[in-house]
Amino acid sequence: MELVRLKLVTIVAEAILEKRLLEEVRRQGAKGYTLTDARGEGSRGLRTMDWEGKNIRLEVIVGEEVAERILRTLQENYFPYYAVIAFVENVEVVRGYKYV
Amino acid sequence: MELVRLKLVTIVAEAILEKRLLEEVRRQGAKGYTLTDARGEGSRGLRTMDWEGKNIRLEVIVGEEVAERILRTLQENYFPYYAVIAFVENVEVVRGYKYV
Amino acid sequence: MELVRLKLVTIVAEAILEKRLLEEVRRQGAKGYTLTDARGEGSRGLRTMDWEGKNIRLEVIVGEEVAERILRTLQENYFPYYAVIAFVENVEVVRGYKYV
Amino acid sequence: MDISELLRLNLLSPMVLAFFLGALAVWLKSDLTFPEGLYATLSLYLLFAIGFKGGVELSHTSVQAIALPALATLLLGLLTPVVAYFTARRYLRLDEANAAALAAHYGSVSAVTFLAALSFVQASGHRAEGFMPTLVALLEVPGVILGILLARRASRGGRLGEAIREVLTGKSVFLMVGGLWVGVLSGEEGMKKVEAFFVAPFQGALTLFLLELGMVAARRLADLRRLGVRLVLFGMAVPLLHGSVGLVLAKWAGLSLGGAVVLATMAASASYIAAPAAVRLALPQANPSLYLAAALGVTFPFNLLLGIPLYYATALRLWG
Amino acid sequence: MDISELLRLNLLSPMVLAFFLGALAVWLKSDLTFPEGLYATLSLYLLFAIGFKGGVELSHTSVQAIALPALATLLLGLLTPVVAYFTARRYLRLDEANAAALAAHYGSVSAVTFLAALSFVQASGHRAEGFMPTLVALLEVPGVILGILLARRASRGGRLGEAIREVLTGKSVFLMVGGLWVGVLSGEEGMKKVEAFFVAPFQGALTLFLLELGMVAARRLADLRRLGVRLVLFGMAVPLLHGSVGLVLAKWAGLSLGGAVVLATMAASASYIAAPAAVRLALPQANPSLYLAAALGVTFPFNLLLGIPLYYATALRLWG
Amino acid sequence: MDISELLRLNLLSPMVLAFFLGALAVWLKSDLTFPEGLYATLSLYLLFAIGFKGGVELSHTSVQAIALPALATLLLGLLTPVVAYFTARRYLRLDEANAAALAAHYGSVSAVTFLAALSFVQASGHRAEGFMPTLVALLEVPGVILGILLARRASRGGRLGEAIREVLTGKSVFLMVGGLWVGVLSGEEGMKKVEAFFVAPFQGALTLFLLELGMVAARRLADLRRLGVRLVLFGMAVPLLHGSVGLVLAKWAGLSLGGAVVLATMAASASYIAAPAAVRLALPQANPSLYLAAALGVTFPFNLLLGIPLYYATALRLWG
Ligand SMILES: Nc1ncnc2c1ncn2[C@@H]1O[C@H](COP(=O)(O)O)[C@@H](O)[C@H]1O
Ligand SMILES: Nc1ncnc2c1ncn2[C@@H]1O[C@H](COP(=O)(O)O)[C@@H](O)[C@H]1O
Ligand SMILES: Nc1ncnc2c1ncn2[C@@H]1O[C@H](COP(=O)(O)O)[C@@H](O)[C@H]1O
Ligand code: NA
Ligand code: NA
Ligand code: NA
Repeated sequence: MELVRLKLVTIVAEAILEKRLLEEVRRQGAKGYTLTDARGEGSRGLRTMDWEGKNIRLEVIVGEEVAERILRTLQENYFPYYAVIAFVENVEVVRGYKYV
Repeated sequence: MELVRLKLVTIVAEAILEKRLLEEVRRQGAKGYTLTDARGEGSRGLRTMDWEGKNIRLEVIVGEEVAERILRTLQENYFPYYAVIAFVENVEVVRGYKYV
Repeated sequence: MELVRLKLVTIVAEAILEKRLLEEVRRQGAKGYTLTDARGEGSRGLRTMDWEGKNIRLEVIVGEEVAERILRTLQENYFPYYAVIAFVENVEVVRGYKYV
Repeated sequence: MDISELLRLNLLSPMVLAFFLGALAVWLKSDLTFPEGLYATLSLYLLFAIGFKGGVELSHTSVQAIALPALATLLLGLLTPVVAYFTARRYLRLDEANAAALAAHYGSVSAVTFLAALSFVQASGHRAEGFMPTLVALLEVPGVILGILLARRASRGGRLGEAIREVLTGKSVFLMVGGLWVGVLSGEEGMKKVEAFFVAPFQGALTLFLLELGMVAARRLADLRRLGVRLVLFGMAVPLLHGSVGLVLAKWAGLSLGGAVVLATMAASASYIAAPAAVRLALPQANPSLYLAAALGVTFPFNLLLGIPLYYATALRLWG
Repeated sequence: MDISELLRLNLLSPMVLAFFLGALAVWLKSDLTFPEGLYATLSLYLLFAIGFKGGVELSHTSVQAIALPALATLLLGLLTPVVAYFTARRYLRLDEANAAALAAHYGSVSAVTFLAALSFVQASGHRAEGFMPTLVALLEVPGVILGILLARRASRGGRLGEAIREVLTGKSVFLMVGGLWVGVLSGEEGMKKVEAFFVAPFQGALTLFLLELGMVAARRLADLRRLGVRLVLFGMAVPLLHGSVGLVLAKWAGLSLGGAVVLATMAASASYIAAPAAVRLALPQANPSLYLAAALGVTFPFNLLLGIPLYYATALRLWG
Repeated sequence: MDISELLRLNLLSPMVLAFFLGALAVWLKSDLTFPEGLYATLSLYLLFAIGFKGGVELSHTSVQAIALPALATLLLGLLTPVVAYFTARRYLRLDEANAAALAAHYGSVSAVTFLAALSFVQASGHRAEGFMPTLVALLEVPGVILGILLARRASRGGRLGEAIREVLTGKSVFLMVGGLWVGVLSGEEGMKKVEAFFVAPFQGALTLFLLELGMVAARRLADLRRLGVRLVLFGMAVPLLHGSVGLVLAKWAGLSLGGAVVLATMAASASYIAAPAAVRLALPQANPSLYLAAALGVTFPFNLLLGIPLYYATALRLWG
């Protein structure tokens, strides 16, 4: 089994940001992503209308450096204005070299 | 990058418990939550009707103590009666001080 | 609190594989699973039609050995033909003895 | 039209056929699934539409006309859970919680079975009173509450008030009663505006719904095999009992033959939309396989296939 | 039919009642929820259907007939955001970003309010010009863009072009304008084919939509309490202002009484479908609670209940 | 009505226009998306409704009337995949798996193209036999199975039986054949009950479906550019070939002009609902971009725009 140790970055954000966040993570070097629809509450309550969907939960598996770049962009350009949460975990990925 | 080490508690439970579980985690000290719809099987098979939805997958990011309180409540008040699974991971959270 | 250290195996794959993957993980020894609908992109772009749904995100909590067996099967029988990603994490599970 | 002809018509309606088609899908292990949300959408639509039609009818019904039938319905709502409870305790030898769970289901009403009865009556050339959907809303609630009350000793104290609140504000009851009020207030004027959405396509939407329901029911059959033949018998005897009581009370309340068959069917039916959710929350220690398999796997198809024609045949004698 | 009768009819239509039923659901803490996707499906359907009907009408409207009304609509699209902006700055003492966000909302149009006005006018025995839905599509866009322009200094530079692009290709505008073109090109022939889907069930679908909208609006009421009474006054004064301007321009453009009431209502209404999304992306520093509470929590029910009959009563004088 | 007029009518139907509107949405990078579940809901509805209407028609068709046309359809189901397979091998120089995958798609049938042909024929004043939907169900399956058989050497052994099982119980085939049975058994009586849901709104629902399909197809165009001009030619030549064979067999089977055009179109169309799923599971080594781009990106619009009028013009000669 060829397991590679990588970072799993999970971002939960208001659904309206979907397009922008996908571009963002791609620009920072992510090779792929997985996205699920979610709902939730945090410090900022409800935000836009349901017509735009609610929250998205975006997962990207990346190397350590890319992970850091993604988090930094989020912190600078999204955290001040939008409802976003982001966190990182260590995961072991099958054929992980594909994703860095 | 200000990453704070916190606990990610994930709870999968029958959808009918949504309202109660959200109150529960809030009461134990969670500042927010993220919820996705899920389906699944475990030791107890299907439970209520589809009209009530199926399973929910509830994630809360909390400090160690709150995590423990949540798990204890689950074990005492929900595990004996309902289909629930719960587990904890370590995650590093951007601006994590907001969530404790 | 009786927390047991187990493996959380997450598999993201094209939705059409749902039935087969569920059989597969069961055959390798998983006692349950949790499944959410997801979408995503990776190295292989879009694959089948939306009518079949998109991606699924399958989580199984298992012991170390079963985790390994599952990953090996995936690598041999699915990775060459289908769009799949799989990774493992350590989690602490309430009443974890139920799942091994 | 004679009864065998009516039976054929009943069996061969698109709704009933769709139910069996759904069961067949499970049996053949087809990968047919309903998209998430479609089942909920159809339920929402059907419940609101039933309530709305009932409300519009009610808006031109006098209090006198409905007073006795409403009383009869309330009596049914009190009697049938008790009958079901003691039958379950004695005959099935269930503990209090499980018997109470069954009581809640058999004490309230299945909206789809109600609709099947209405179609049957129409096809047979009779006519049920316009306010029947009002009675459905009336019968939906007390059974569930009484069931929970019966289990009070069994339940782990406390939460009774919460449970009743949850039944009353639960989406099924809320939609049906809410639709009723919208119907009462907007009347025929309102009906004209939304008829093409809530009335004309109704039976077609019901057909799709039954396709899914057939799949759900078929998945319950495995449970049924495990739970045994006594439960099957229970699921057929209780409707017959309740149906008879329904006919008697309908006669007493002065309903027409058509209305009587519908009321009897309502009494005979077991809820599988509102009751399961309420019971799951209020009586978590009761076994859901038990009550879902009985209500959906036995009683629902039993009423659809045999129950309704039987209540009709009996009513023909009583009213003849 | 006198005005009190019309008011009753307006209040007791299934759509308006459904809106309040939705609010009641929230208030009673019912667990009623719409399945994910149903709200989006209904929006999609309603927007496309509005556009399509407008297009079919347009396909047999001469350029002369629509030229002046279209000009009047464009003028409204330029005037109303400016009025709303300065009212918000002066009276609410908001910063530039928040005032601009409100301007964008009150400068564009609420499709549902438009439809309510259309029904009201029909019920009162008048008739609006067939091309009114065309004007809705025309009024939807400029308000949002002007609002964003007004906030340009406030916004953190750059993204203006992107924001305008996002409004124009945003799904709300795209569906309505797209439906319009499909309607124009396929004309009456096309209408015959799809009438039973896009026209007949329309008001019923709108009823379901309003049930959900009532729930969304009620959840905003908490925000409203926090934001204070000045915002409530703003949410009622601005529509009256805009409605008056709308009537004057309608007169100038030679619209019929029916068309004038509908155009006034369009001007008076605040968008809560296209605008919020566009504003959230272009002006993230504006507070969404503010503009959603005002548009959906105050102005929408205000127009539904009082605004439309008022514009009608005023028009009766002006056209009488 | 002359052909240019028919062509115009065909192009300007709401369905065809919606398809191009969907493509435009992708091209303009609009954020228009269909809520999860709506596409699946519409597919489910359309497939069941097609089957149901076919079944009701079948319920009053004699065996003699349908025997020869059914035989012709089966022959098409055997011939067309073989033709497609060898064309793909020779002309596109594909390996066995990919050629077989294309064969499976071109050997079965696209329900939406079928419906477009039906509308076209009606608009031209002709009439297709009532049992045509029955033939669709008949043509849906053999192509897929034969395709998989053709690839047997290519496929990694084993799973053939499983694959055939999966086609037969797959949701597309199951819904269409299931709807057919419901229609046959419930007949005109059943039709009356559910007409307002399964028949009247059908073309409108199809319009929404095509809006989404246009988006899916447009996303395939990038693939197409990569795969090259030979695939585009293949996607237009094969329908012409199959359409001609279809006309000849229709003549032989004694179908009317209307029926012949529809049968030819069925033969000429390539499945993009049932076939892709079956092929993906049975022939995972085949490249989905290839067969989806060809079937949905080339052949579907080709038939919609040019194919159907061409088969009609040819039929006019043959039947004239
Ligand atoms: N403590 C938490 N645990 C899990 N998810 C959270 C938490 N706080 C916030 N979220 C998610 O992040 C989104 C934005 O949070 P906020 O910016 O705090 O409003 C919320 O809608 C939730 O989905
Ligand atoms: N081993 C497992 N791995 C992942 N999810 C599980 C597992 N076991 C149970 N679940 C989830 O937890 C829910 C309740 O499980 P149970 O109480 O065992 O019926 C199931 O419906 C699944 O969604
Ligand atoms: N780097 C990544 N991070 C997260 N999810 C991914 C990543 N790469 C691929 N995926 C998911 O795995 C699926 C299959 O990937 P692939 O086989 O690379 O096409 C995609 O559709 C995504 O949902
Ligand atoms: Na009952
Ligand atoms: Na306005
Ligand atoms: Na074909």
